[in-house]
Amino acid sequence: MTIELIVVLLVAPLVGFLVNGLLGLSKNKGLKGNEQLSGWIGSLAVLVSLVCSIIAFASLHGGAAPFDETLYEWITGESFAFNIGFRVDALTSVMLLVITGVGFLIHVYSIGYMHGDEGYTRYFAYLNLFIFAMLILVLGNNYLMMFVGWEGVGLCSYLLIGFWYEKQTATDAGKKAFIVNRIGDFGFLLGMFTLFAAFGTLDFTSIFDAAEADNFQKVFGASTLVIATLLLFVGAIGKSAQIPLYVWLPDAMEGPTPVSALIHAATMVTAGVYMIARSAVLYNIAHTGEVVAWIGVLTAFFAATIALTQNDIKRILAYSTVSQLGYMFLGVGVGAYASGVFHLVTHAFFKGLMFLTAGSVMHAMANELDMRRMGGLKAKMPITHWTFLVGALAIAGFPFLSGFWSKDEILHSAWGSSPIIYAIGLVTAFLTAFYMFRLIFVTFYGESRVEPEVDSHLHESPPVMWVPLAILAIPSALIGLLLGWGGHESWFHHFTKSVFPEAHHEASGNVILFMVISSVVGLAGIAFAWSRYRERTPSEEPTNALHKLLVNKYYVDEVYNALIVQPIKNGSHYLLWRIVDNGIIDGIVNGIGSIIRFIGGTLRRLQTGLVQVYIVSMVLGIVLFLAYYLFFL
Amino acid sequence: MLQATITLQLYKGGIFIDRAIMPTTVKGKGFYMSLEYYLILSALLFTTGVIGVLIRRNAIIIFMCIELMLNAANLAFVAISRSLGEATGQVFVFFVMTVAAAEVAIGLAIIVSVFKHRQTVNVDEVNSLKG
Amino acid sequence: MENFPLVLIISSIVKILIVVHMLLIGVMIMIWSERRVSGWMQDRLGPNRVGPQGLLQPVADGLKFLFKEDLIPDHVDKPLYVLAPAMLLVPALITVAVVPFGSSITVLGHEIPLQIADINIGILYVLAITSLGVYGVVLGAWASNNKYSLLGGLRSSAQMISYELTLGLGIIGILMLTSSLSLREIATTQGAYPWQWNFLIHFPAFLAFTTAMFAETNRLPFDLAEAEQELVAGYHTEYSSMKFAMFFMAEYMNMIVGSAVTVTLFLGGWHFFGLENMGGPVWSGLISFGIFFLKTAIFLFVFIWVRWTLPRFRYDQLMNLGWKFLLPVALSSIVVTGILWITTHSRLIVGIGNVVAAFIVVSIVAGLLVMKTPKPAIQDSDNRLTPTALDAIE
Amino acid sequence: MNAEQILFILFGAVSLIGAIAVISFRHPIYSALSLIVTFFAQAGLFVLLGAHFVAAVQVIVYAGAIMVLFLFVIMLLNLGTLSVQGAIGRKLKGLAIILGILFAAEGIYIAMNALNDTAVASAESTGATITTTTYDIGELLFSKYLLPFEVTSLILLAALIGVIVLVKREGQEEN
Repeated sequence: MTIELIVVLLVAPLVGFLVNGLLGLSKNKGLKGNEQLSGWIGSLAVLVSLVCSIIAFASLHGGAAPFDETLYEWITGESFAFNIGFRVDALTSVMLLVITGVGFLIHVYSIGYMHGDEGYTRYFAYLNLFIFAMLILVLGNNYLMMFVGWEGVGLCSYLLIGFWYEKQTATDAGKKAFIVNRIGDFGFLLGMFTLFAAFGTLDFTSIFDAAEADNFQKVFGASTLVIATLLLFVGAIGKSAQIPLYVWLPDAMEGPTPVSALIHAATMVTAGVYMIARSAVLYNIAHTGEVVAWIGVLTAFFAATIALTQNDIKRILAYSTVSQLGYMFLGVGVGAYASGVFHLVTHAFFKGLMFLTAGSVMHAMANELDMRRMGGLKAKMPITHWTFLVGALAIAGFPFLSGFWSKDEILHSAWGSSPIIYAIGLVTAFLTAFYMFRLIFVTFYGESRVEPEVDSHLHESPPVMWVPLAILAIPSALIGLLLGWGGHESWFHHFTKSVFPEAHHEASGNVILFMVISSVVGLAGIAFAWSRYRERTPSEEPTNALHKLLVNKYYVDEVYNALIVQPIKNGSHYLLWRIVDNGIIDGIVNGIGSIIRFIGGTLRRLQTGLVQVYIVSMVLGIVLFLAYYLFFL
Repeated sequence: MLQATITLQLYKGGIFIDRAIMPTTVKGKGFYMSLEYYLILSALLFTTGVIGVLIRRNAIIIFMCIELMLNAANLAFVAISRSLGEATGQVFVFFVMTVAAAEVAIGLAIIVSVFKHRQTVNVDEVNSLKG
Repeated sequence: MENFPLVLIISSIVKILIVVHMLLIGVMIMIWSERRVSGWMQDRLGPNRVGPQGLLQPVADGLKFLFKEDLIPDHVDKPLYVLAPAMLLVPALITVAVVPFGSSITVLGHEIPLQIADINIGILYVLAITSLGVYGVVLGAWASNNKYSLLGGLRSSAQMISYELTLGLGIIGILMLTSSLSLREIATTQGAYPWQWNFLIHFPAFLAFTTAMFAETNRLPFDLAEAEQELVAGYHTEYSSMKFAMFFMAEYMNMIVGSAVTVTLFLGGWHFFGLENMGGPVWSGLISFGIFFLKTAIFLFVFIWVRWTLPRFRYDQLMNLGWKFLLPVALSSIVVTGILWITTHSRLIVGIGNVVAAFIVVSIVAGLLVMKTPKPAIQDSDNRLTPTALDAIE
Repeated sequence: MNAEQILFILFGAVSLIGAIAVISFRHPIYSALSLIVTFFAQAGLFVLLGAHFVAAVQVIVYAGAIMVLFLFVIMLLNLGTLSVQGAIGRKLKGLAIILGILFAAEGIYIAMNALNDTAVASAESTGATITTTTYDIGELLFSKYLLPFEVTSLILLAALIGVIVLVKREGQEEN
């Protein structure tokens, strides 16, 4: 593995972004309007990165040493230096494969999906920029570069959620995502500061080595690391939509569906998981994993319950994403870093697949998302149906599909940590299977409730869209089997063993037993959904209090609004605007203006318009200056 | 004891080609006019120009006084150039002259334009810029 | 005194006396020959009563000027009115100081160059002094406090300034090949034979220079400053007696000096087929002086010839000729000479290149002028005189 | 008293008297003529300093071109003496002359102390006074100062265009 490979890997999407950006600015109608051109440029750029990622992965797999090199010093000070440097080890290479692989397929899918959109070129420019930022996030060999990528993906997420900026809801959702993310980023920044204060550097290698060294604990004590890791976890909560900062993710579905698939399901939202996995050494030492695990499992359960009652396909998928992210945090929280990352990988594939399928449905249904107006789509859209079914089975933990392997590993590890967590996780697994198949039965089976005019041109999506679906379906189904066969002795664990430290809680109990339990739970969920929704439409009105609570998402948005948004708005209006801005600041500004006006009015008399008066004063000045220079210096 | 360069060149006229020859022997101060006298003359000329600019109201005469100041500066340049024994000062004189020529052309054109509009070159009457 | 040889002083004084007197006598001869030649050209006799062939006529004229009343009109600005003729005459006189009028004579073992002063910036000196001539005209015109005089003076000064450029630019080609500013140097480097002289190498520049020289002297066909039909007598309308005579003399002196400079610059100076080297150190000097004298005389004849052959230009034609033809030709001559001399180092090629370039430039300018003017410039009295003159009237 | 001193005093006195005359004459034409006299005297000083080329250019440019232009404009505008004395002008006159004297005093002080400057003084002591020829100036101008030289040509071009724009008549307006 050479530096050139990584530079090409990193720069290709940037080039794609620049080219597409310039095309967007171009006044040339032929170039600007050419959808195919920008679409394929964008896809090609990611394809280049994908090839590079595969090469990097292959060389690592072939036994090459992890790459960790500093390119140059970025910011230097008297006592510190921040570098531009890259690190490619097993974890990074897996992330690279996920990002570029899923990313490439979604790019190709977007060519068809975004067909005819006005911002076509802009869309691909943003998408390429996102890939670039995400690559920086995973490639950096220090926290600062990770933070740069972290902010970069946040920016792209904001831009893409608000992609259809004519829509008020879209811009609002973008702003919401941005602001909520800022809270998390604040924590991340503070975490970075803490680390820098403690270690004087932000390089992964140096920090981990120093933290593992014996004398560190004596000098700083573990509390520093506790604070640092918790603060970093705040960042992860924001980025990965955990309780209490998950509220932005469901709203983020206002963006184009491929964006939801790529950014808000497969890659960006998993950055928090990646970050914790990357900092595994610190979390192990600080013993803060339990906090992570608890937040994760609660989020998983909480989001799953909300998903039960939603009727909007993309929202269900969004809450499902939040829930699955909770699983990942549960995994990394209990010390099963490899399992968490493994779930990240499988989830990227099947959730990406499901989002794209939802997009395909939307595409066919003229942007209709409410599944109560669907039904019986299986006949009209067979490929979409089958691919979605694969994804749903995978997420539901159907035996031997990918979700089964990764989720099972996490639950197995959770048992080792705490049976309560395990129990909540198991319930969540049941709920997951239930709401997913509720979605499938209502959408694809039963009577067609499609509006007649929509029904008339209901059709299967074009090849450029369903081919990526089909391709994605294969890894969604099989990747778990390939990577996860053998539980903790699997290939994936073997491959990533060098990166992660030993877990605290050795998983105990019979592996097969756990597998059977979780399979049964998943199948039960599917069966329950089949029994309730095979022939039924979800009711319009909530029937009881619990249902109502769930439909309204526990009133979290309303609570936030009442507790945070309104006080700030009122404070701004009455205190900041009326008193501070109008009274104090305007008073100062106007006062300065009046004073200057008064001075100017007085000084105006000096400007006589007579040139010679000016010259006299000039000469006077010269004489005085010369005199000072000659006689006093 | 005439040692003027001109006469020497007259004598050498038939034979020399490109470079004039100056007396290079210096027997103490006062043999030739030392630098300071030229500089004093330059300062006096410059001051005369300054005073002219300050007390005259005719724009054209003011302009002439500016030329006078430029020339005083030129004199200082040439005097120092000789004192240092190199031609750089004279190159600057050349530049000053070029700029002066351009400035005169523009300045006189402005004066003519002003005269066309206001029928005067009295700077006291051209005071539309007063505050 | 040891640094300042007596010979230098004496020889210089003698040379100055000879040259100044030759100029003054030359003016008289010119006055006579102008009238005789014009008579001859117009198939009449000209002055032939005073002395043999009317040779004493200039003397008679001079006496008449001297004895006329020296009139100073009331309305004139006296100091400038008196100063103006002198300011025209003096530059004409002192220009000649740097013109070499022969090789050199050896007297009593001292080699005396036939030139009052060979200064190393000779040609610049000529240009500098020439440019002063305009003051006499301008001040005379203004001091006369006379509308016609002022118009004549403005015309004249505009004309002189315009043509001075051509005058200066026309000689730069020569300076490039000679790489010296000394007039003696320029004369000696030209060589003995006519085909080595500068007027063949720089033929367009030579024509431009000569034309500009005509314009500088304010003679027909460029005598707009004193166009009788329009301005009575131009800037010297108010002058009479000796002051007028000084204007008159200055004009002829300018002609003579201009011819001498032209001969030095373009016509090989005192060289003529090696004739100037014959005889001993004394004789060769005298012969060279004779050759120079003859060449100047022939050139002066051309001056008279042109005057009585060509009609006067109109003012806009004059300015067009100066700015649109002569100046571009002189400029092209500089560029072509520079490029060809550096690349080929052949005088023949430079000569041919100059002619070709001038031909091209003139064709382009003429073509542009034809395209720009929709109707030929036959405009009559309602056309304003000149911008400057009109302003003066206002 | 050697020749240079005599000539220096002569030329210096002429130029100073000419300069004072420039600001004293009431009529601009006389001022212009005095200025020409000053320029000639300065040309003489330049010759004295061995700067022959500069002297010639001084005469050609200043006396031959710039002052002719001045005279031309004075005649064109037919300017007489300005009869009205400005109100402010009178108050300023005394102040201006005082300032001028102070300025001159400072200038002379600087001039007297110029030789204390080490660089000048050392050159002075070697007595390397040479005549600068056209060749020397040309060599400097076309090598070390080539860029400024080219810039001056741009300045001249700009001035040319500026003048044409400034005094251009709008023919349509007049007709």
